[in-house]
Amino acid sequence: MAVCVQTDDFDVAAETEKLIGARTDIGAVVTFTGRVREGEGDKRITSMTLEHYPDMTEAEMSRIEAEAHARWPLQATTLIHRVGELRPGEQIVLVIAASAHRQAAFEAAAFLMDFLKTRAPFWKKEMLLNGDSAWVDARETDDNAAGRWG
Amino acid sequence: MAVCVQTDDFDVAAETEKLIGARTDIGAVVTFTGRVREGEGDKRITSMTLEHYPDMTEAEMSRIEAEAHARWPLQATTLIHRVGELRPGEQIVLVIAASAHRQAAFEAAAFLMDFLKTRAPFWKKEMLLNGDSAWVDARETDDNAAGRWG
Amino acid sequence: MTAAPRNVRLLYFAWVREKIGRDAETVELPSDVVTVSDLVDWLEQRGPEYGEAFARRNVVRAAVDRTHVKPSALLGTAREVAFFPPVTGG
Amino acid sequence: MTAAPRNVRLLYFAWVREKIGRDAETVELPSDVVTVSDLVDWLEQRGPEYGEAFARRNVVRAAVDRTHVKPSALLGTAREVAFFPPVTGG
Repeated sequence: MAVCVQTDDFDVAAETEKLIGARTDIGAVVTFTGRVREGEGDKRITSMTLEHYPDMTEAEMSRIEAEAHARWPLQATTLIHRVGELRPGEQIVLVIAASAHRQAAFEAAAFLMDFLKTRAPFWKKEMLLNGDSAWVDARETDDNAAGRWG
Repeated sequence: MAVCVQTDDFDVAAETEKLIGARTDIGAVVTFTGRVREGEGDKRITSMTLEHYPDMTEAEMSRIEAEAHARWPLQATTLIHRVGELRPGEQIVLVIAASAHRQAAFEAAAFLMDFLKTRAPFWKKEMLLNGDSAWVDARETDDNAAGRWG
Repeated sequence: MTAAPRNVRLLYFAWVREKIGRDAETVELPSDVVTVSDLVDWLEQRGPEYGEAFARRNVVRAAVDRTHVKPSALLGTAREVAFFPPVTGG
Repeated sequence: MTAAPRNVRLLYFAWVREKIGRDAETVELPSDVVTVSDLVDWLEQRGPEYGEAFARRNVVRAAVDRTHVKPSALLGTAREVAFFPPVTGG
Protein backbone atom coordinates (compact mmCIF):
# COMPACT_ATOMS: atom_id res chain seq x y z
CA MET A 1 0.00 0.00 0.00
CA ALA A 2 1.33 3.38 -0.95
CA VAL A 3 -0.16 6.86 -1.05
CA CYS A 4 1.62 9.92 -2.39
CA VAL A 5 0.88 13.59 -3.11
CA GLN A 6 3.51 15.22 -5.27
CA THR A 7 4.21 18.05 -7.70
CA ASP A 8 6.46 15.86 -9.86
CA ASP A 9 5.19 13.68 -12.65
CA PHE A 10 4.98 9.90 -12.09
CA ASP A 11 6.10 6.96 -14.21
CA VAL A 12 3.33 4.35 -14.41
CA ALA A 13 5.74 1.56 -15.39
CA ALA A 14 8.16 2.34 -12.56
CA GLU A 15 5.32 2.51 -10.04
CA THR A 16 3.92 -0.81 -11.27
CA GLU A 17 7.36 -2.42 -11.06
CA LYS A 18 7.84 -1.02 -7.56
CA LEU A 19 4.47 -2.47 -6.51
CA ILE A 20 4.77 -5.90 -8.10
CA GLY A 21 8.42 -6.67 -8.76
CA ALA A 22 8.93 -10.43 -8.97
CA ARG A 23 5.70 -11.36 -7.16
CA THR A 24 4.02 -14.44 -8.61
CA ASP A 25 0.75 -14.24 -6.66
CA ILE A 26 -0.68 -11.40 -8.74
CA GLY A 27 -2.85 -12.34 -11.71
CA ALA A 28 -4.41 -8.98 -12.51
CA VAL A 29 -3.11 -5.43 -12.48
CA VAL A 30 -5.40 -2.50 -13.28
CA THR A 31 -4.00 1.00 -13.62
CA PHE A 32 -5.98 4.19 -13.99
CA THR A 33 -4.25 7.36 -15.16
CA GLY A 34 -6.10 10.68 -15.18
CA ARG A 35 -4.80 13.35 -17.55
CA VAL A 36 -5.44 17.04 -18.17
CA ARG A 37 -7.62 17.55 -21.24
CA GLU A 38 -7.30 20.66 -23.35
CA GLY A 39 -11.02 21.29 -23.30
CA GLU A 40 -14.50 20.15 -24.04
CA GLY A 41 -16.95 21.84 -26.38
CA ASP A 42 -15.82 25.45 -26.84
CA LYS A 43 -13.73 25.65 -23.67
CA ARG A 44 -9.93 25.65 -24.12
CA ILE A 45 -7.62 25.58 -21.14
CA THR A 46 -3.97 26.56 -21.03
CA SER A 47 -3.26 25.03 -17.63
CA MET A 48 -4.86 23.69 -14.50
CA THR A 49 -3.83 24.32 -10.89
CA LEU A 50 -4.48 21.69 -8.26
CA GLU A 51 -4.81 22.91 -4.69
CA HIS A 52 -5.13 20.54 -1.75
CA TYR A 53 -5.37 20.36 2.06
CA PRO A 54 -1.91 19.07 2.85
CA ASP A 55 -2.47 17.78 6.38
CA MET A 56 -5.64 15.96 5.42
CA THR A 57 -4.90 14.71 1.90
CA GLU A 58 -2.66 11.75 2.54
CA ALA A 59 -4.72 10.73 5.58
CA GLU A 60 -7.89 10.72 3.48
CA MET A 61 -6.18 8.85 0.64
CA SER A 62 -4.97 6.24 3.14
CA ARG A 63 -8.50 5.85 4.50
CA ILE A 64 -9.81 5.36 0.95
CA GLU A 65 -7.07 2.81 0.27
CA ALA A 66 -7.75 0.92 3.51
CA GLU A 67 -11.45 0.81 2.64
CA ALA A 68 -10.63 -0.79 -0.74
CA HIS A 69 -8.46 -3.41 0.97
CA ALA A 70 -11.31 -4.17 3.37
CA ARG A 71 -13.75 -4.68 0.48
CA TRP A 72 -11.64 -6.67 -2.01
CA PRO A 73 -8.83 -9.24 -1.77
CA LEU A 74 -6.04 -6.97 -3.02
CA GLN A 75 -2.37 -7.84 -3.10
CA ALA A 76 -1.19 -4.26 -3.49
CA THR A 77 -2.37 -0.76 -4.35
CA THR A 78 -0.78 2.58 -5.24
CA LEU A 79 -2.43 6.02 -5.17
CA ILE A 80 -0.54 9.04 -6.49
CA HIS A 81 -2.06 12.48 -6.95
CA ARG A 82 -0.22 15.49 -8.30
CA VAL A 83 -0.70 19.08 -7.15
CA GLY A 84 0.43 22.43 -8.55
CA GLU A 85 0.20 23.64 -12.12
CA LEU A 86 -0.39 21.10 -14.88
CA ARG A 87 -0.75 21.56 -18.65
CA PRO A 88 -2.99 19.69 -21.10
CA GLY A 89 -1.66 16.20 -21.75
CA GLU A 90 0.01 15.98 -18.33
CA GLN A 91 -0.81 13.21 -15.88
CA ILE A 92 -2.83 14.12 -12.76
CA VAL A 93 -3.60 10.96 -10.86
CA LEU A 94 -2.56 7.30 -10.79
CA VAL A 95 -4.30 4.36 -9.18
CA ILE A 96 -2.91 0.84 -9.37
CA ALA A 97 -4.81 -2.17 -8.01
CA ALA A 98 -3.24 -5.63 -8.06
CA SER A 99 -5.12 -8.80 -7.18
CA ALA A 100 -5.18 -12.53 -7.90
CA HIS A 101 -8.21 -12.08 -10.17
CA ARG A 102 -9.37 -9.37 -12.51
CA GLN A 103 -12.77 -8.57 -11.03
CA ALA A 104 -11.30 -7.42 -7.72
CA ALA A 105 -8.61 -5.38 -9.50
CA PHE A 106 -11.12 -3.65 -11.80
CA GLU A 107 -13.66 -2.95 -9.08
CA ALA A 108 -11.08 -1.72 -6.59
CA ALA A 109 -9.48 0.63 -9.13
CA ALA A 110 -12.89 2.10 -10.06
CA PHE A 111 -13.82 2.40 -6.37
CA LEU A 112 -10.52 4.13 -5.53
CA MET A 113 -11.06 6.66 -8.33
CA ASP A 114 -14.70 7.29 -7.37
CA PHE A 115 -13.67 8.02 -3.79
CA LEU A 116 -10.58 10.04 -4.73
CA LYS A 117 -12.94 12.20 -6.80
CA THR A 118 -15.48 12.71 -4.02
CA ARG A 119 -13.53 12.45 -0.74
CA ALA A 120 -9.88 13.45 -1.19
CA PRO A 121 -9.42 17.20 -0.59
CA PHE A 122 -8.20 18.40 -3.99
CA TRP A 123 -9.58 21.33 -5.99
CA LYS A 124 -8.92 22.17 -9.64
CA LYS A 125 -8.78 25.65 -11.06
CA GLU A 126 -8.65 26.01 -14.83
CA MET A 127 -6.81 28.82 -16.63
CA LEU A 128 -8.70 29.43 -19.85
CA LEU A 129 -7.27 30.46 -23.20
CA ASN A 130 -9.30 33.71 -23.04
CA GLY A 131 -7.50 34.74 -19.83
CA ASP A 132 -10.27 33.83 -17.40
CA SER A 133 -9.82 31.30 -14.65
CA ALA A 134 -12.47 29.23 -12.96
CA TRP A 135 -12.74 26.64 -10.24
CA VAL A 136 -13.98 23.34 -11.61
CA ASP A 137 -17.46 22.47 -10.36
CA ALA A 138 -17.96 19.12 -8.69
CA ARG A 139 -19.80 16.81 -11.04
CA GLU A 140 -23.01 15.22 -9.90
CA THR A 141 -22.01 12.15 -11.89
CA ASP A 142 -19.01 11.74 -9.56
CA ASP A 143 -21.26 11.70 -6.49
CA ASN A 144 -23.52 9.22 -8.24
CA ALA A 145 -20.52 7.06 -9.13
CA ALA A 146 -19.31 7.06 -5.52
CA GLY A 147 -22.84 6.37 -4.30
CA ARG A 148 -23.10 3.07 -6.17
CA TRP A 149 -20.66 1.38 -3.75
CA GLY A 150 -23.24 1.55 -0.94
CA MET B 1 -7.02 0.73 -32.45
CA ALA B 2 -4.43 -1.99 -32.33
CA VAL B 3 -4.59 -5.75 -31.85
CA CYS B 4 -1.55 -7.98 -31.54
CA VAL B 5 -0.75 -11.65 -30.83
CA GLN B 6 2.90 -12.21 -30.00
CA THR B 7 5.35 -14.50 -28.22
CA ASP B 8 7.46 -11.58 -27.00
CA ASP B 9 6.77 -9.70 -23.80
CA PHE B 10 5.19 -6.25 -23.99
CA ASP B 11 6.05 -2.95 -22.31
CA VAL B 12 2.91 -1.33 -20.85
CA ALA B 13 4.51 2.13 -20.71
CA ALA B 14 5.72 1.97 -24.32
CA GLU B 15 2.32 0.74 -25.52
CA THR B 16 0.56 3.52 -23.62
CA GLU B 17 2.93 6.11 -25.05
CA LYS B 18 2.39 4.70 -28.55
CA LEU B 19 -1.37 4.95 -28.07
CA ILE B 20 -1.57 8.39 -26.49
CA GLY B 21 1.59 10.32 -27.29
CA ALA B 22 0.93 14.05 -27.06
CA ARG B 23 -2.86 13.80 -27.36
CA THR B 24 -4.71 16.29 -25.16
CA ASP B 25 -8.23 14.93 -25.67
CA ILE B 26 -7.77 11.92 -23.38
CA GLY B 27 -8.75 12.32 -19.73
CA ALA B 28 -8.71 8.69 -18.62
CA VAL B 29 -6.48 5.74 -19.41
CA VAL B 30 -7.21 2.31 -17.95
CA THR B 31 -4.76 -0.54 -18.43
CA PHE B 32 -5.31 -4.17 -17.54
CA THR B 33 -2.36 -6.54 -17.36
CA GLY B 34 -2.90 -10.26 -16.82
CA ARG B 35 0.00 -12.22 -15.34
CA VAL B 36 0.86 -15.87 -14.76
CA ARG B 37 0.35 -16.81 -11.11
CA GLU B 38 2.46 -19.52 -9.51
CA GLY B 39 -0.56 -21.32 -8.14
CA GLU B 40 -3.64 -21.29 -6.00
CA GLY B 41 -4.29 -23.47 -2.97
CA ASP B 42 -2.00 -26.53 -3.23
CA LYS B 43 -1.38 -26.25 -6.98
CA ARG B 44 2.07 -25.03 -8.07
CA ILE B 45 2.85 -24.45 -11.71
CA THR B 46 6.26 -24.21 -13.31
CA SER B 47 5.05 -22.78 -16.61
CA MET B 48 1.99 -22.24 -18.77
CA THR B 49 1.67 -22.77 -22.52
CA LEU B 50 -0.76 -20.65 -24.50
CA GLU B 51 -2.07 -22.16 -27.73
CA HIS B 52 -4.25 -20.23 -30.16
CA TYR B 53 -6.02 -20.43 -33.51
CA PRO B 54 -3.77 -18.15 -35.54
CA ASP B 55 -6.05 -17.38 -38.46
CA MET B 56 -8.98 -16.59 -36.20
CA THR B 57 -7.36 -14.92 -33.19
CA GLU B 58 -6.62 -11.43 -34.49
CA ALA B 59 -9.91 -11.32 -36.39
CA GLU B 60 -11.82 -12.17 -33.21
CA MET B 61 -9.81 -9.66 -31.17
CA SER B 62 -10.58 -6.97 -33.76
CA ARG B 63 -14.29 -7.82 -33.56
CA ILE B 64 -14.17 -7.51 -29.76
CA GLU B 65 -12.34 -4.18 -30.05
CA ALA B 66 -14.82 -2.82 -32.63
CA GLU B 67 -17.69 -3.84 -30.36
CA ALA B 68 -16.15 -1.82 -27.50
CA HIS B 69 -15.78 1.24 -29.74
CA ALA B 70 -19.44 0.88 -30.76
CA ARG B 71 -20.56 0.79 -27.11
CA TRP B 72 -18.37 3.51 -25.54
CA PRO B 73 -16.86 6.82 -26.69
CA LEU B 74 -13.25 5.63 -26.80
CA GLN B 75 -10.31 7.63 -28.12
CA ALA B 76 -8.01 4.64 -28.46
CA THR B 77 -7.59 1.01 -27.47
CA THR B 78 -4.83 -1.59 -27.50
CA LEU B 79 -5.17 -5.37 -27.14
CA ILE B 80 -2.07 -7.54 -26.88
CA HIS B 81 -2.10 -11.26 -26.08
CA ARG B 82 0.95 -13.43 -25.74
CA VAL B 83 1.22 -17.07 -26.85
CA GLY B 84 3.80 -19.77 -26.24
CA GLU B 85 5.43 -20.77 -22.95
CA LEU B 86 5.20 -18.34 -20.03
CA ARG B 87 6.51 -18.64 -16.48
CA PRO B 88 4.97 -17.40 -13.22
CA GLY B 89 5.27 -13.64 -12.93
CA GLU B 90 5.28 -13.13 -16.71
CA GLN B 91 2.74 -10.94 -18.44
CA ILE B 92 0.05 -12.65 -20.55
CA VAL B 93 -2.36 -10.03 -21.78
CA LEU B 94 -2.65 -6.25 -22.02
CA VAL B 95 -5.72 -4.13 -22.60
CA ILE B 96 -5.56 -0.33 -22.75
CA ALA B 97 -8.69 1.82 -23.04
CA ALA B 98 -8.42 5.60 -23.39
CA SER B 99 -11.38 7.96 -23.24
CA ALA B 100 -12.31 11.51 -22.30
CA HIS B 101 -13.89 10.28 -19.05
CA ARG B 102 -13.11 7.51 -16.63
CA GLN B 103 -16.36 5.57 -16.70
CA ALA B 104 -16.06 4.73 -20.39
CA ALA B 105 -12.39 3.76 -19.96
CA PHE B 106 -13.10 1.49 -16.97
CA GLU B 107 -16.14 -0.16 -18.50
CA ALA B 108 -14.52 -0.69 -21.89
CA ALA B 109 -11.39 -2.23 -20.35
CA ALA B 110 -13.50 -4.63 -18.26
CA PHE B 111 -15.65 -5.46 -21.29
CA LEU B 112 -12.60 -6.12 -23.47
CA MET B 113 -11.17 -8.49 -20.86
CA ASP B 114 -14.49 -10.31 -20.35
CA PHE B 115 -14.76 -10.91 -24.08
CA LEU B 116 -11.10 -11.80 -24.58
CA LYS B 117 -11.64 -14.44 -21.87
CA THR B 118 -14.77 -15.92 -23.45
CA ARG B 119 -14.45 -15.30 -27.22
CA ALA B 120 -10.81 -15.06 -28.32
CA PRO B 121 -9.48 -18.51 -29.27
CA PHE B 122 -6.69 -19.02 -26.73
CA TRP B 123 -6.16 -22.10 -24.54
CA LYS B 124 -3.91 -22.42 -21.52
CA LYS B 125 -2.11 -25.58 -20.47
CA GLU B 126 -0.40 -25.62 -17.10
CA MET B 127 2.79 -27.56 -16.37
CA LEU B 128 2.63 -28.51 -12.71
CA LEU B 129 5.50 -28.80 -10.27
CA ASN B 130 4.74 -32.53 -9.81
CA GLY B 131 5.36 -33.17 -13.52
CA ASP B 132 1.71 -33.34 -14.59
CA SER B 133 0.21 -31.00 -17.12
CA ALA B 134 -3.41 -29.99 -17.50
CA TRP B 135 -5.54 -27.81 -19.74
CA VAL B 136 -7.11 -24.99 -17.77
CA ASP B 137 -10.88 -25.36 -17.48
CA ALA B 138 -13.04 -22.46 -18.60
CA ARG B 139 -14.43 -20.69 -15.56
CA GLU B 140 -18.15 -20.29 -15.24
CA THR B 141 -17.48 -16.91 -13.62
CA ASP B 142 -15.94 -15.73 -16.92
CA ASP B 143 -19.10 -16.63 -18.83
CA ASN B 144 -21.15 -14.86 -16.18
CA ALA B 145 -18.89 -11.82 -16.43
CA ALA B 146 -19.28 -11.69 -20.20
CA GLY B 147 -23.03 -12.23 -19.87
CA ARG B 148 -23.53 -9.06 -17.85
CA TRP B 149 -22.91 -6.86 -20.91
CA GLY B 150 -26.18 -8.03 -22.50
CA MET C 1 -28.17 -34.13 -60.34
CA THR C 2 -25.36 -34.87 -57.87
CA ALA C 3 -23.90 -32.18 -55.57
CA ALA C 4 -20.23 -31.40 -56.11
CA PRO C 5 -17.90 -32.97 -53.50
CA ARG C 6 -17.42 -30.69 -50.53
CA ASN C 7 -13.89 -30.66 -49.18
CA VAL C 8 -13.62 -29.06 -45.77
CA ARG C 9 -10.52 -28.35 -43.73
CA LEU C 10 -10.95 -29.42 -40.11
CA LEU C 11 -8.84 -27.91 -37.33
CA TYR C 12 -8.54 -29.12 -33.74
CA PHE C 13 -7.19 -27.23 -30.76
CA ALA C 14 -6.11 -27.89 -27.17
CA TRP C 15 -7.45 -31.15 -25.69
CA VAL C 16 -9.68 -31.78 -28.72
CA ARG C 17 -6.48 -31.85 -30.77
CA GLU C 18 -4.74 -34.11 -28.25
CA LYS C 19 -7.62 -36.61 -28.11
CA ILE C 20 -8.01 -36.81 -31.89
CA GLY C 21 -4.25 -37.03 -32.28
CA ARG C 22 -3.84 -34.50 -35.06
CA ASP C 23 -4.19 -30.77 -35.46
CA ALA C 24 -5.82 -30.69 -38.91
CA GLU C 25 -7.18 -32.79 -41.74
CA THR C 26 -9.17 -32.32 -44.93
CA VAL C 27 -12.33 -34.40 -45.37
CA GLU C 28 -14.94 -34.80 -48.07
CA LEU C 29 -18.38 -34.34 -46.54
CA PRO C 30 -21.31 -36.60 -47.46
CA SER C 31 -24.31 -34.67 -48.70
CA ASP C 32 -26.35 -35.49 -45.58
CA VAL C 33 -23.91 -33.61 -43.36
CA VAL C 34 -25.69 -30.28 -43.20
CA THR C 35 -25.00 -28.78 -39.77
CA VAL C 36 -22.03 -28.63 -37.42
CA SER C 37 -23.85 -31.16 -35.28
CA ASP C 38 -24.18 -33.52 -38.27
CA LEU C 39 -20.44 -33.16 -38.84
CA VAL C 40 -19.71 -34.23 -35.27
CA ASP C 41 -22.04 -37.26 -35.65
CA TRP C 42 -20.22 -38.20 -38.85
CA LEU C 43 -16.75 -37.76 -37.31
CA GLU C 44 -17.70 -39.93 -34.33
CA GLN C 45 -18.25 -42.86 -36.70
CA ARG C 46 -14.72 -42.55 -38.06
CA GLY C 47 -12.93 -43.86 -34.98
CA PRO C 48 -12.79 -44.01 -31.20
CA GLU C 49 -10.48 -40.97 -30.98
CA TYR C 50 -13.30 -38.79 -32.30
CA GLY C 51 -15.73 -40.42 -29.90
CA GLU C 52 -13.43 -39.50 -27.07
CA ALA C 53 -12.88 -35.94 -28.26
CA PHE C 54 -16.61 -35.31 -28.61
CA ALA C 55 -17.74 -37.35 -25.59
CA ARG C 56 -18.68 -34.16 -23.80
CA ARG C 57 -20.73 -32.90 -26.75
CA ASN C 58 -22.04 -29.78 -25.12
CA VAL C 59 -18.53 -28.73 -24.06
CA VAL C 60 -16.75 -28.76 -27.44
CA ARG C 61 -17.13 -25.48 -29.35
CA ALA C 62 -16.96 -24.85 -33.07
CA ALA C 63 -16.01 -22.08 -35.45
CA VAL C 64 -17.00 -22.08 -39.12
CA ASP C 65 -14.70 -20.07 -41.33
CA ARG C 66 -13.21 -18.47 -38.20
CA THR C 67 -16.48 -17.35 -36.64
CA HIS C 68 -17.96 -18.89 -33.49
CA VAL C 69 -21.12 -20.88 -34.26
CA LYS C 70 -23.73 -23.04 -32.52
CA PRO C 71 -24.07 -26.80 -33.19
CA SER C 72 -27.18 -26.09 -35.25
CA ALA C 73 -25.23 -23.81 -37.64
CA LEU C 74 -25.38 -24.76 -41.31
CA LEU C 75 -22.08 -25.71 -42.93
CA GLY C 76 -23.16 -24.35 -46.33
CA THR C 77 -20.05 -23.70 -48.39
CA ALA C 78 -17.73 -23.59 -45.37
CA ARG C 79 -14.08 -24.18 -46.14
CA GLU C 80 -12.77 -24.44 -42.57
CA VAL C 81 -14.37 -25.85 -39.44
CA ALA C 82 -12.52 -25.76 -36.11
CA PHE C 83 -13.34 -27.68 -32.93
CA PHE C 84 -11.97 -26.69 -29.55
CA PRO C 85 -12.71 -26.55 -25.81
CA PRO C 86 -14.15 -23.38 -24.27
CA VAL C 87 -11.48 -20.72 -24.57
CA THR C 88 -9.28 -19.89 -21.57
CA GLY C 89 -7.14 -16.96 -22.65
CA GLY C 90 -6.87 -13.54 -21.10
CA MET D 1 -17.90 27.82 36.40
CA THR D 2 -16.80 29.31 33.09
CA ALA D 3 -15.71 27.10 30.19
CA ALA D 4 -12.06 27.54 29.15
CA PRO D 5 -11.63 29.62 25.97
CA ARG D 6 -11.68 27.43 22.87
CA ASN D 7 -9.17 28.45 20.26
CA VAL D 8 -9.79 26.82 16.90
CA ARG D 9 -7.69 27.01 13.78
CA LEU D 10 -9.85 27.67 10.71
CA LEU D 11 -8.65 26.75 7.22
CA TYR D 12 -10.19 27.79 3.91
CA PHE D 13 -9.62 26.24 0.49
CA ALA D 14 -10.31 26.99 -3.18
CA TRP D 15 -13.08 29.57 -3.76
CA VAL D 16 -14.00 29.61 -0.07
CA ARG D 17 -10.43 30.83 0.56
CA GLU D 18 -10.67 33.36 -2.27
CA LYS D 19 -13.98 34.80 -1.07
CA ILE D 20 -12.88 35.08 2.56
CA GLY D 21 -9.58 36.52 1.44
CA ARG D 22 -7.32 34.44 3.67
CA ASP D 23 -6.28 30.83 3.89
CA ALA D 24 -6.30 30.42 7.67
CA GLU D 25 -7.01 32.14 10.96
CA THR D 26 -7.31 31.26 14.63
CA VAL D 27 -10.51 32.25 16.43
CA GLU D 28 -11.82 31.96 19.97
CA LEU D 29 -15.23 30.33 19.89
CA PRO D 30 -18.12 31.58 22.07
CA SER D 31 -19.60 28.87 24.24
CA ASP D 32 -22.84 28.80 22.26
CA VAL D 33 -21.04 27.67 19.09
CA VAL D 34 -21.57 23.94 19.41
CA THR D 35 -21.87 22.53 15.90
CA VAL D 36 -20.20 23.19 12.55
CA SER D 37 -23.41 24.89 11.49
CA ASP D 38 -23.26 27.19 14.56
CA LEU D 39 -19.70 28.08 13.58
CA VAL D 40 -20.83 29.12 10.09
CA ASP D 41 -23.63 31.25 11.58
CA TRP D 42 -21.10 32.92 13.86
CA LEU D 43 -18.59 33.52 11.05
CA GLU D 44 -21.28 35.09 8.87
CA GLN D 45 -21.75 37.83 11.48
CA ARG D 46 -18.07 38.74 11.31
CA GLY D 47 -18.12 40.34 7.87
CA PRO D 48 -19.55 40.33 4.35
CA GLU D 49 -16.70 38.18 3.02
CA TYR D 50 -17.91 35.29 5.19
CA GLY D 51 -21.46 35.90 4.08
CA GLU D 52 -20.34 35.61 0.50
CA ALA D 53 -18.25 32.49 1.11
CA PHE D 54 -21.11 30.72 2.85
CA ALA D 55 -23.94 32.13 0.69
CA ARG D 56 -24.46 28.69 -0.81
CA ARG D 57 -24.64 27.04 2.59
CA ASN D 58 -25.44 23.56 1.39
CA VAL D 59 -22.52 23.61 -1.04
CA VAL D 60 -19.65 24.41 1.35
CA ARG D 61 -18.19 21.30 2.99
CA ALA D 62 -16.36 21.01 6.30
CA ALA D 63 -13.73 18.84 7.92
CA VAL D 64 -13.13 18.74 11.65
CA ASP D 65 -9.64 17.72 12.63
CA ARG D 66 -9.08 16.51 9.06
CA THR D 67 -12.15 14.31 8.84
CA HIS D 68 -15.18 15.08 6.64
CA VAL D 69 -18.22 15.99 8.75
CA LYS D 70 -21.83 17.09 8.31
CA PRO D 71 -23.05 20.57 9.35
CA SER D 72 -24.67 19.03 12.42
CA ALA D 73 -21.34 17.63 13.67
CA LEU D 74 -20.31 18.72 17.16
CA LEU D 75 -17.13 20.76 17.42
CA GLY D 76 -16.26 19.33 20.84
CA THR D 77 -12.56 19.85 21.47
CA ALA D 78 -11.75 20.29 17.77
CA ARG D 79 -8.47 22.08 17.09
CA GLU D 80 -8.85 22.54 13.33
CA VAL D 81 -11.92 23.15 11.19
CA ALA D 82 -11.62 23.46 7.41
CA PHE D 83 -14.20 24.83 4.95
CA PHE D 84 -14.04 24.14 1.23
CA PRO D 85 -16.10 23.53 -1.92
CA PRO D 86 -16.97 19.98 -3.00
CA VAL D 87 -13.71 18.33 -3.96
CA THR D 88 -12.74 18.06 -7.63
CA GLY D 89 -9.54 16.02 -7.69
CA GLY D 90 -8.88 12.78 -9.50
